[in-house]
Amino acid sequence: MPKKILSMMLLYLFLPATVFAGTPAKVDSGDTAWVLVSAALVLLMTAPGLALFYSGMVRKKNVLGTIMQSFALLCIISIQWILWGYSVSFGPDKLGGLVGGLEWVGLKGVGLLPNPDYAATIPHQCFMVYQMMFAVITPALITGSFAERMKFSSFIVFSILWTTLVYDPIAHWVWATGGWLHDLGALDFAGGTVVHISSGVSALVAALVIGRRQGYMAETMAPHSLPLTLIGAGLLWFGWFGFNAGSALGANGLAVSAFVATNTAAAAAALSWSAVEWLHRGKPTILGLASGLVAGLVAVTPAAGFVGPISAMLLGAAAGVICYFSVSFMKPTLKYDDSLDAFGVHGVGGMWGAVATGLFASAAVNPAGANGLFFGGSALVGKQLIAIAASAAYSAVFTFILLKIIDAVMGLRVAQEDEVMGLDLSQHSESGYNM
Amino acid sequence: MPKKILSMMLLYLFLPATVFAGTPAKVDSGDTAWVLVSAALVLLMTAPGLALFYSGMVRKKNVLGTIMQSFALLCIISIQWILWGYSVSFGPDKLGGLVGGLEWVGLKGVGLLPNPDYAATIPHQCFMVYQMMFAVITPALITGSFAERMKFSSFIVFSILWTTLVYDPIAHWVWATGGWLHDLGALDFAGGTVVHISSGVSALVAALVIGRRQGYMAETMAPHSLPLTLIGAGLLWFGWFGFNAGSALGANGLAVSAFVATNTAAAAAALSWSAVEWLHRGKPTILGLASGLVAGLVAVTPAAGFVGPISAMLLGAAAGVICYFSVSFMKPTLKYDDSLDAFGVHGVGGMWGAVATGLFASAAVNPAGANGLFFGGSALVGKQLIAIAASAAYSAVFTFILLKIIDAVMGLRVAQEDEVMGLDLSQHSESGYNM
Amino acid sequence: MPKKILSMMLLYLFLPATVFAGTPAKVDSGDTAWVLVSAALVLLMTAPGLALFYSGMVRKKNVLGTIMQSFALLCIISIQWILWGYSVSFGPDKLGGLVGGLEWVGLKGVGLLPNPDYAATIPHQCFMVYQMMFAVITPALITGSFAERMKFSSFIVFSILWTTLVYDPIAHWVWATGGWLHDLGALDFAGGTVVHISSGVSALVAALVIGRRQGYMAETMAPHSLPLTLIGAGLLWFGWFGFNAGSALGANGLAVSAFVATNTAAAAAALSWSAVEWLHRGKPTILGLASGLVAGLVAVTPAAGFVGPISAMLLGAAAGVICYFSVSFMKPTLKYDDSLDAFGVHGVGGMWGAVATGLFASAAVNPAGANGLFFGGSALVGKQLIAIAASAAYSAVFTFILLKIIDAVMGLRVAQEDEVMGLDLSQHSESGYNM
Amino acid sequence: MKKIEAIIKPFKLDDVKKALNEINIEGMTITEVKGFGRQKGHSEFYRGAEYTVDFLPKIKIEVVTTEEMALKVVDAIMAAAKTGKIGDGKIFVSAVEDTVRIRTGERGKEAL
Amino acid sequence: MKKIEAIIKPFKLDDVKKALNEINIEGMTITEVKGFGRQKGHSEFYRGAEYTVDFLPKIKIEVVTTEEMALKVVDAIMAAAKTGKIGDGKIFVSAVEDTVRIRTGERGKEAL
Amino acid sequence: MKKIEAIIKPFKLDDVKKALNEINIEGMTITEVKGFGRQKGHSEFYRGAEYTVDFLPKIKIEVVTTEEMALKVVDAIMAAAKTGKIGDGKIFVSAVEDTVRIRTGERGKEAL
Ligand SMILES: Nc1ncnc2c1ncn2[C@@H]1O[C@H](COP(=O)(O)OP(=O)(O)O)[C@@H](O)[C@H]1O
Ligand SMILES: Nc1ncnc2c1ncn2[C@@H]1O[C@H](COP(=O)(O)OP(=O)(O)O)[C@@H](O)[C@H]1O
Ligand SMILES: Nc1ncnc2c1ncn2[C@@H]1O[C@H](COP(=O)(O)OP(=O)(O)O)[C@@H](O)[C@H]1O
Repeated sequence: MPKKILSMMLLYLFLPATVFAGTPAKVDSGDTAWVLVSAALVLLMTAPGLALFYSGMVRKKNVLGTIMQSFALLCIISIQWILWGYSVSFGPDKLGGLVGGLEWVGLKGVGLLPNPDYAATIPHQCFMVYQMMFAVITPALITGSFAERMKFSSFIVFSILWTTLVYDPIAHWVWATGGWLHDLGALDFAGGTVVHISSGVSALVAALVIGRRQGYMAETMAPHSLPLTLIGAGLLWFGWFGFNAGSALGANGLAVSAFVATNTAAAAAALSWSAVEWLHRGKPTILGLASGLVAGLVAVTPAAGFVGPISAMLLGAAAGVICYFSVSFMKPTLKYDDSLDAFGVHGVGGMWGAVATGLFASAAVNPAGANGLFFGGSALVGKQLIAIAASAAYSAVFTFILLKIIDAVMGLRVAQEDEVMGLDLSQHSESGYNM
Repeated sequence: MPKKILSMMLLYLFLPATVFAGTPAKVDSGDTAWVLVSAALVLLMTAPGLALFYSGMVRKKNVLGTIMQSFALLCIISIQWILWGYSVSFGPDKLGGLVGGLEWVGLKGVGLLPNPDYAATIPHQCFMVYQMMFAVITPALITGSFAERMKFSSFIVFSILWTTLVYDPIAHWVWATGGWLHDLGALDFAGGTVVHISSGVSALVAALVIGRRQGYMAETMAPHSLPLTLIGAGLLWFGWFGFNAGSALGANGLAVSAFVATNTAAAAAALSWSAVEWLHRGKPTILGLASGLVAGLVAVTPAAGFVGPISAMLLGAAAGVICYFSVSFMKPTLKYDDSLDAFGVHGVGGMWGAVATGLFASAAVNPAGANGLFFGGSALVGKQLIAIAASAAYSAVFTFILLKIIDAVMGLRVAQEDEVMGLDLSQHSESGYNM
Repeated sequence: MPKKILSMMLLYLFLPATVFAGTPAKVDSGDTAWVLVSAALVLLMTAPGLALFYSGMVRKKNVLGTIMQSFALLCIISIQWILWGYSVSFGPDKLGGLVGGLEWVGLKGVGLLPNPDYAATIPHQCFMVYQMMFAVITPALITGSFAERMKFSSFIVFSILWTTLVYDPIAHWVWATGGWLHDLGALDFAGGTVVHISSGVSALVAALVIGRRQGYMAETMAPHSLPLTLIGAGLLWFGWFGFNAGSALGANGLAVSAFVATNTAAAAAALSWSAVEWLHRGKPTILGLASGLVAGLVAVTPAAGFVGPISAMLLGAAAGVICYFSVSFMKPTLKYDDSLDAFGVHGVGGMWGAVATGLFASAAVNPAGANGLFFGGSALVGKQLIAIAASAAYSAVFTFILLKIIDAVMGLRVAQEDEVMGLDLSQHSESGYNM
Repeated sequence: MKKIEAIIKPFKLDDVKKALNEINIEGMTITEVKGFGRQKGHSEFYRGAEYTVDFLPKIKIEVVTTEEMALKVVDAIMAAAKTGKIGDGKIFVSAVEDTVRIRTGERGKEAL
Repeated sequence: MKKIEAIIKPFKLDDVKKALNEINIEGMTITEVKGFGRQKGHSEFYRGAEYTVDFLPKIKIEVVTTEEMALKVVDAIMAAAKTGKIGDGKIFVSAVEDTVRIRTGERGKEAL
Repeated sequence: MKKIEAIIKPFKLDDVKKALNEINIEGMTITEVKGFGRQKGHSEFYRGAEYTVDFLPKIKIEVVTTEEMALKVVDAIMAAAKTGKIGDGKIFVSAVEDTVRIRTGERGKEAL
């Protein structure tokens, strides 16, 4: 008897209430296959995709410290999401659209039957784990701005707090049933606001609060291994199909449309960045091409499910040019050290993408969307601007407060000699290469 | 009013006519999931797969220039395909099977409902984007032959023209409704003729027209990083499941059969190449094994959907031996500098694969195919030979003409001192490694 | 006439009897798409995933030799599996649950219709090729223990014999219809016993029989390139979704549940390993984090389809701690040279996972499973212990015998000067890097 | 002629180069080397193993110059490479009998 | 005994090795170095940043030989390494007091 | 002062370092170099091509020390680096005129 009671208690502790295995009638196997693949693809974007993209750009002495940040976030946020993150983001709405309740803490009630509020043809846990991967990559994007100088312990504290206090609420606003930007009608197909603006703006704040690297603009800080960066860029492009086309939450026409828009915008932005660079510098660089393709992927993210291929091409081409200027002129002029251009690419690209969604969206592509300015809809742009302003302001303020508190309590930056020695040795007692 | 008219015009410009979102009744979610995944896999083959496979084999000073060629093609052909390439390849037949019409320029009429002429259970755009990835990788294969010495600007001009004038028509001949080789009954499941013979033969012509690298056969030109090449080889194998099994255009028995044949031929060819090398050189090399597996994948490409596993094994084993000889004896004897063996592996392997399809095809595996010589069908081999001869001759002649014109107009090759300095610095002002 | 007879004979030789193409009614496209993707993902785990994970940890002079072992196994076992391995593993039961019969040699009778004994909604060949990838990776895991010193020729002989005599029978016991551990009711969702215990225990025996590397514990044997190892770790995590969630053999709730458990255990183990290391060494290392995540993936493998997310978290967290101690204390104390910790991570982690399945399994998650100790089932743990003991003992004994025979016949280890020179030059006449 | 060989901390290279250019030294050759000395190394951890690394990355600068300039060169390097912390490095001075410029065949001081 | 140190352009290494073998020099040691001199460097671009690279890759060849051979060695290197363009490099000659062959303990000329 | 330059087989470095520490040599600088000599190289195969590699990896150890110690250093290196097989390497001894410790400005023996 006591044994049975114990096991019942454990059952209650360890298991979400409505977990039932097998395939309930409403689960569609093709949609589930696609969203599972997409979740895996978005994981691949963070580790090793983004980890490589970023780590190839730092100096050799920081290669592991940079990779470590992405990998550590994958682990930490995977746990955070299950314990409370998913509930704070997508749980039953509280405070009139501001935040999710704690009803789903520990995945209580998040089972294997579909939750039609979010996705009617895939298990609820499938939606949950797909969304988890977005929560993982968003703080990882920020790491580009404070690369090569942040204390690992402080980084961890910052990331957990940031995800909980900044990412989770913004995700709720935009994507949760009852979220206020969602109800306002602002469109964000796959995370332009939630992922790129929030991380990009926070990255700028972080770069300013933490300060420039020693030797910035005096010493050479050339990428130590562009082949690593290019492997990362390739994996990012590949994974982004999961990010954007997966956001259709099924293997349907909408997913195909988003897939095509994603590919087209990436290609167009890579070419426009390269073209501008060719004109400006006399030669196109491969880091430029890679930066351009990421800028295109960022910009098309909010728009992917609402625009046709030609719109995606124009939107992407503009993204390449805009981000080139932000990285090549704005940053050197204002002299902040956004080391790997997390703001320059994700922040600026994300804002352009959110605006462009307001211009290029077409209800003919996706009846669940709306018509943008170029297709006769005048209301959308305004909503998009509200979404941009709200998420940027909220991210900036909270990131600033968080960093200032952490700095006061435990310090944000490694000691001067540790920065010279590099993060690999000073934070992790390892060397990237022993050749 | 004017605003509405403007928006209508924009609608017309930016959107394919029959785009409708949502999932029409006939779209199968499992098939769509599989073909979307396959399209992503074939993208991964080019970037970073092939980019790494090739770039590990060049000298350190050309690593970025080599990666850049594959990445640039991904961007350029993605746009070319949407603007006119898909229409030239798969658009309504013109000139009695020679070329597609321009009706689908800008994806006009290429929507989200299935086009039963090509694939009855997936959105037409899904077929389009899957085919796009083939158009991307084909010119990228050629780059192996002129590695380490071609001017980047000339390379771009060549690639756009080659894809439009060589790839697109040959794709039409073989795969389009009404294409003359298609109607003849020549079999090419996933691109032996269209992809590998066309690129391989063009590669040979390019190697001859451009000439040998400085120091060829005198200096050491050992691969600078075989680990890069091996990452590439692994990604190529992985991605090739999308290439071959994806060509079933659905997640069905045929896809499974092609998947098994692909894996088996790759394994058999890697082993046979290694075995011959072991006998010939005294040791098996890992670059040999990797070359062999690619040779097997190439050879099984046209056959994948028409042969059983034991046939695939024999076909693959022969491919490893044949390509070993072409690379180890034919090339040094004839003294052309096909730097990374684009002809030796893709051209020769592709021709063997096309012939082998005529030998090993079995209507018991795929009733939509035909019986090859070993299964009692005597007509197929002849048709295969016609397809080989036509595509090889067409590719050779047009590649020759294109290269000669470009050489006259803008030069094909970098200056002598730029070749010594390397493509990375001379064409892109970047270094691969700053260690 | 003779021609027809010849073709009939060839048909018999080359083709499984019941191969029919097309999609029979019972094949589900979504399930097939998911299992095909999963098969490709498990292939990616071996090559390049595991190849990179391992090769980054060896010294520069052995990078190719280490990659080669994984790639060669992919090729060799792909062929072995088709010729006889699948039949020995999954063929009609012989000897009362000990081994499969030879009825399916050469895939005779293994066609494109589902075999409901194994998977009712996907083609039989789809199941076959998915299982192939498990047979490929298992011997590849062992290579970590004898890294940097085994003769390539002996390695090949050992691998073929080991797969046939050790892996294939154990796979039969656990997964085949009629297998004795299967009938006993021992649970192994995705290969804790079959893959990790068998390979891990064999790895320990191999390390002991082959002996320590020259200079072990005297010279520095630091990993030559942790970025390679991290790329590998990322691909392993990504691919493991195919390994574990693919083992549901369909895109259904069970697959989703296994996907979530897999991700959660990996994250928890990476964090617990890092935490223990932080306490013990003063700093968390990235190789530690990567080792921890693999330990978590190993441990959750047998449990993935039977446990909820919170159970997976606890199981994973324990795995990180247990494997940390086995690697950091047990190995140095006992002084065996399990070079890349194949036993310390896969053997120890696999045993813990099998036990943990007996503790955390819940019939509420998977009615086809059973309740573990913590959920009121007292019988399961005992069965799990029997499965562990049987597979460990069988693997140990046969591995020992095999290695001793091979040693006597052809020698296991490279010559002393070849070990100093490295496997790349001595076994393959190639250098990894020519920078 | 004298050859001045200086072993310095890598991050001081730019400063030393500048200091040398200021005294009109316009030729030098550098090599990545590893130094063992009083400067303590560090430990690295790789799973179970702890390795002590006591060869630290250094840069060796070689300048061949005239006797007159030699002292100036030494002083310039000293001033620029100094941090005051252990491991700043050494400067070695030795004799060079002849110098040839490959391009022109010039010898001796002309060739520097 | 003399030590001849030559800084040459990397792609000339094969030629120099051959030239030395022809005059029966059968031992030498080479090092990858970076040179700063009159030869102009180049710019590299990485996103917003432009870096000037003025340390260029060179190969240093060291040959220790007898006084008699020293001149021949210098001439052989000069002939083989020359392109006539700026940056061809330098040859430095200095005295070596003793040489030991580790394997046999031989000293002096025997050890070369 | 003397400079002792030894070219040794890479896997002997640890032994040599220990041998030098035992005779109280506490400073040295090492460089990865490639050596050409009597030791036969090897062939490498890359697809159709066969390359002969006859520059083999070696480590160069440089120790600057007093005249008195020089012989001891040579002997210690010789004993520790010897395998008795071709390719064990060479030791070269030459004069150094001055040494400076950058950190303190000390000169001559003090600086070693
Ligand atoms: N006797 C020596 N011979 C050659 N190189 C030396 C010698 N002593 C020191 N070095 C080099 O100088 C570097 C700095 O020496 P170290 O003793 O660490 O500090 P410091 O320069 O402050 O005395 C060493 O890393 C080594 O490269
Ligand atoms: N004074 C010097 N000391 C040491 N190395 C030098 C000196 N001058 C030149 N070098 C080396 O010689 C190389 C070639 O010199 P440079 O001035 O560029 O051209 P050139 O050899 O034609 O005069 C330099 O890159 C450098 O490595
Ligand atoms: N004359 C020389 N000048 C400079 N380095 C030399 C000379 N002769 C030999 N070496 C170096 O010593 C190494 C060993 O020489 P080698 O002739 O192979 O064998 P051994 O030392 O047994 O005579 C060579 O690889 C080279 O680095």
